[in-house]
Amino acid sequence: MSVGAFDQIFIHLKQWLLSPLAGRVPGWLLQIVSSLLNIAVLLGVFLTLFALMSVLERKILGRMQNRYGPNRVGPFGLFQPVADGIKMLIKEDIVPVSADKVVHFLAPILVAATAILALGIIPYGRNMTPFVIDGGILFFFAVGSTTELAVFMAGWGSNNKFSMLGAMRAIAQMISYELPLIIAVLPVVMIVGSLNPDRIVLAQKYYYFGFLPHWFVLTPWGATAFILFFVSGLVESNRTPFDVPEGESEIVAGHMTEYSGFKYATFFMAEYLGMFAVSGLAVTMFLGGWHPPFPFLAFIPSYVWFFAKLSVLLFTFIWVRGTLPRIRVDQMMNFAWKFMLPMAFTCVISSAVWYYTGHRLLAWFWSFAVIAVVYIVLSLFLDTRRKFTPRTYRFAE
Amino acid sequence: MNSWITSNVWLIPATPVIGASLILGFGKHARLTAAAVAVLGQVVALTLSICAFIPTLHAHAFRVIQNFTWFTFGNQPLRIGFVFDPLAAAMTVMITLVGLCIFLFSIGYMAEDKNFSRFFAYLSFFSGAMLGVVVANSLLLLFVAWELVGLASYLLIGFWIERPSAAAAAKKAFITTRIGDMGFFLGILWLYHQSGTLLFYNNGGGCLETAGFLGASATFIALLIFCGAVGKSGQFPLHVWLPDAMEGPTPVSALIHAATMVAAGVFLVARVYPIFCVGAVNGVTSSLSVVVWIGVITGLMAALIAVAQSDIKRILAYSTVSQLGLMMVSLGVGGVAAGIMHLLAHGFFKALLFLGAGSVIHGLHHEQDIRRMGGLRRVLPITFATYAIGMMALSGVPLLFSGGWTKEEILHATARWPSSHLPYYLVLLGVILTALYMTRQMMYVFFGNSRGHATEVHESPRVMTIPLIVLAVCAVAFSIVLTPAWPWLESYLGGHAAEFDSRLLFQPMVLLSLALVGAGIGIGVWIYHRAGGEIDPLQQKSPALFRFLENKMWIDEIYDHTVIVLAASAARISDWMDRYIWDGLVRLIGTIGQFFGTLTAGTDESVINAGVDETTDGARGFSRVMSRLHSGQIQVYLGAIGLGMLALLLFYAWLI
Amino acid sequence: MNTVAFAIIAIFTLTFALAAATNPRLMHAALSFAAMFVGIAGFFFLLGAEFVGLVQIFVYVGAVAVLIVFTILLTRRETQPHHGFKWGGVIVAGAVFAGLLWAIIKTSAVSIAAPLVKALTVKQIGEVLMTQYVWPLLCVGVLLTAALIGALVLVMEDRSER
Amino acid sequence: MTPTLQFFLIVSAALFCIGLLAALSRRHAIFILIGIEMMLAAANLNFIAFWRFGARSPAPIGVMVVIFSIAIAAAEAAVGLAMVIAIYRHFRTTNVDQFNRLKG
Repeated sequence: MSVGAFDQIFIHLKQWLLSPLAGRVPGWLLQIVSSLLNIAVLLGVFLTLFALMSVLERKILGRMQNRYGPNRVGPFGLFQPVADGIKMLIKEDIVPVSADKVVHFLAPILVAATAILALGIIPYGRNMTPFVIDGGILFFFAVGSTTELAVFMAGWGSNNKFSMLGAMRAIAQMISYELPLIIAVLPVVMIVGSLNPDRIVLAQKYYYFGFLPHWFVLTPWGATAFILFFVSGLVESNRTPFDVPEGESEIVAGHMTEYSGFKYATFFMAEYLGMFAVSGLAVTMFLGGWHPPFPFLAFIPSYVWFFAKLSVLLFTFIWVRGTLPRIRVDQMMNFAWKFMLPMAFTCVISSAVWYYTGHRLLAWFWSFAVIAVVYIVLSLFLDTRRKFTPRTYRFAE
Repeated sequence: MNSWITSNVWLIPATPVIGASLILGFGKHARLTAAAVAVLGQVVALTLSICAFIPTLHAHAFRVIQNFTWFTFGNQPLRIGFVFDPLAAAMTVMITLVGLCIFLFSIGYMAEDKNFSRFFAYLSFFSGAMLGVVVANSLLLLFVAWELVGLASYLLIGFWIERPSAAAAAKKAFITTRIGDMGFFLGILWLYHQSGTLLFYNNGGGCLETAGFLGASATFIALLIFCGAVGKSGQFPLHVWLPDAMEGPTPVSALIHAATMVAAGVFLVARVYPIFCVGAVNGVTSSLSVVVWIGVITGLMAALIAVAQSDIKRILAYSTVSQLGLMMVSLGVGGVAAGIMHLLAHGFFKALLFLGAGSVIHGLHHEQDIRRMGGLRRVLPITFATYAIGMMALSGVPLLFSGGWTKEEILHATARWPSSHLPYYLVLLGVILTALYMTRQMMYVFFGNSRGHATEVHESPRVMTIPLIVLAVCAVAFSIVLTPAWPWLESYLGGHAAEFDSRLLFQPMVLLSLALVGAGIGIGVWIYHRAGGEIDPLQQKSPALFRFLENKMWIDEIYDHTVIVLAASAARISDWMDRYIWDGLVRLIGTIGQFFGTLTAGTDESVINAGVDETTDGARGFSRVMSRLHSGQIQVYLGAIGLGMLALLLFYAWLI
Repeated sequence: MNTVAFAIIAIFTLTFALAAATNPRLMHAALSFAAMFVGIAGFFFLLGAEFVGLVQIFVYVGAVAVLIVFTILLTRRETQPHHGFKWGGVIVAGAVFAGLLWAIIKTSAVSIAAPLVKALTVKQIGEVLMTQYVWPLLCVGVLLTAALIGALVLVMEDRSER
Repeated sequence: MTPTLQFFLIVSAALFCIGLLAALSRRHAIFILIGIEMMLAAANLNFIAFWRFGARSPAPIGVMVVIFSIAIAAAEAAVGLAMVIAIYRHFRTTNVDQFNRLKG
């Protein structure tokens, strides 16, 4: 693989920027500066992406519903987010009287912070991981699990029935789907033998027969785990069809009901950033990170590949949102605990099978067999033709 | 010479058993699956047994055995195994083929039954166990399979458990056969004691190969084993269960109580024949003569009873009994091959007859009384034709039908029996009677004008008629390998080459049997040609005899008034002893115990308790003081812990 | 690892700990409890045990804190309010702290600087966990399962009471 | 200069005592649990500190102990909070002063 100049251009840029400081200031200061640089770039890139995404989503949804999306502000309405941003900024920031001021204030910050932190460990290109942590994946999930607390704070802080209900729902579904999310990652971690994202990406750099990429999504367990991971990701970022927490028709806007102006914008942004983070992790884990799908395409810079894959996933997010209706709470819970979790465990087992039958065609067959058997058995046990359990609002009482 | 399957012959019985367990696994709602699995299992078993059958043709005295140690107690390994020889081969093919036909038939016959799948599970289970009996190379293994067969038959007789009569019949069958099996088991024990092994063939070490050393005890062992055969094959003293077993569904009667299981007794005798032959003086031993006489009595008696029965299935049942008697006779007089040949032929045509009866019953909506049938030959043409073939075969019309040749072989053998000629004549009589009652049945069922509700009669569906046709073809075609002109099967079973000799085709015996059969049929036609109404012509002539036969010679009643009464009274006596003698003793001991109890109790109260009370009082007072400390508030406890920790800290500090 | 970071983390942690211990508003106390655990995780990072720090955040901030706030939520409707403070506890705690402090100061053996060591990778931990500590691991698994079931059984409200 | 083991010990001691304080002087049952968790955290901090400063053994024993203690603490928290809820259902209060059924 030839490391082209374009591929490393950002690295060189950063080094060039840091070069005047080098030697003059103590090491720790240099370190801090470089990480600040990373953070700045990260924020810049992803906020831009967020702006772009927000308008593109509206446009794509519009196309899906046979109408033009926003097309007035700027060329193709591309400046729509700017307009929205300004609107949000100059809106009055209302804080309810009976609200718990501090918590109410802290919640959006915490949400956004966690989302941004989670973005920190994803390798965006060759040597382009902002923060290399040995337990990067664990870091991701540790930070992600903090979101629940933030959401709860939002719900509690704005002392409001709907907010509380929304927060409850959000936390319930996040906790329920966090298990499949994490356990679906385990197979990859087990096979690679490391929690380090860079290692995981590097483990997928080979090609079967020279052209078939060695991505984990191309193995039976990998494919299953990827699907599970993607669905759980949908839930984790409260996207349709799992947007129960902010289902307008049921509870006004969930935990964001009492938020207005910039805080609301922050929530909005945090949701999108979370989406980016989950998709990025999915790309890293299953879709071979920044590796090109075919060896002869290696001349295209690695980060391009990463963002290409990322945008495919994001488009899928939007597509799903444009396609599927909202799902009922209890059905969602049933699905999590009765189907997703066992399937995730099955993925672990089948990856173990794969590992111990030596990654050959036989291994492929066996690990597939394991998954197939469990899938069939599961679908026999909880056949959806029988109605799900009568709906009970555990968290609404 | 021995292919893969002959050395893994255990697969043949294993297949249906696996099928049965699968069916039970699927649950009662998977009806189609159940039938499919059962039939598939039969097909596989049939293919396997044919594959195993082929190599046995090429070699004379072919025999493959595979033995292994089941378990070891003390230093004695208990070895069991499987054997595959012409006898087993012929039996397996017959059982699987007939079984397949009957399975197919019962798909149609049991179509409306709610326990369809359970039925097929039992059926497959039975066929597996039966095959196990056939291929067992150890008397113990054979006994196990034998009991499993018995269990299957019990389950299937009582299949319509909601009918009290069926339940009673099942119980009767089970218990009656148990009586025989008890003897069988004693025989096994005795044999093991004598020969030290239960393997039939073990390269010269098996109990059959060393049967010569058994000596005088061989007679008794043989007789004890024969008890088992008597029980299973419904021979004279223990035949009472077989007619009642007709309470089960007709396919069951066809498979178990006509074709296979009841033949197991004959098969058993043939299998352990060497033990019967120990110390034979020109082919006659006391045990064998017992077999002969039992067979003769059974055959004749059953034939007589069959003449006066009015239930279509019961008639067939009694004919089965008498045919089994015939086989026993032929075994007894030394015509082993003849007996087995008759067993095989009988398997085909009796299954055919039963299925025909089943088809008739099905067509008449479960009407079984022949007096209410009649004129069905127009309504049920296929059934009629096949049934006629079966009837011919059973009554032994020579030259063309399989039954004829085998019967003649048996007659030959019986005629050659040195010790007495009475069995021969009695068998001849039996032949006439057989022809007679079959004719009677035919006249009643298919000829004359229809009585009873012949209105909504319908021919059975294809799935039922095709097995009939197949079996009919078998019953005819089978005769080819049976002709004395080319006694292929006989030599195959005997293990010597067969040579064609057309002179043997026509012998006096042919004419004789022709005459007998003709006589039988003729009498039948003459008596019953205008059979009609409730009154049987025979009944008009001699009511007493007819009633005597109709009530099966009152054998059940005799048992009721002898055996059952004895058992009951014995039970009553033991009950009385239990009540008054043993119980009294127990009570006496009890009172003594009570006396001592009161004694010790007194001392307890006055002496020991006082001391204990004092101590407990002290303890209670102390604890009352201590329990002041327990505020029940967790934080106080926590604080105490903290202070304790502080104290420890200071203590250590002081130590340093 | 330098003293500045240590001081910052220590102040952060102890402040939030005190807040958690004394704040009369339950929810704030619980949240500062969570924050305190972030601080402790920071200590772990400082001490070169990233894995444990991450696990700490994962378990406490992600799970235990949520549990606690949920419990607070479910037990909100109090029959009688109970504010007020037991000063006995303060005295005991203070005494214990004094004792410990004195002991720590007094022992000179603990005033040592950290030796330079290479970082502990997750891989090492995993290997040790899977070889040497596999039985304890299994036992902990069983314990967690038992705790899960026990907790469920405890809070399972029987429909009869409603 | 870099912080010595002493600092860490002092911090964890302070943490421990704050936990003790919470457990002893708050009336709300949940606070007792919070205090216990704090004390456990202090203990964990000690373990890690000693592991870091003490003589290195091939097996990271301190880390192991902390991992297990975290797991056990989680279990303890789950059961404890469940008990709090159960008690609340029964007494309609979480004031530990009311729970003196065991008073002798």
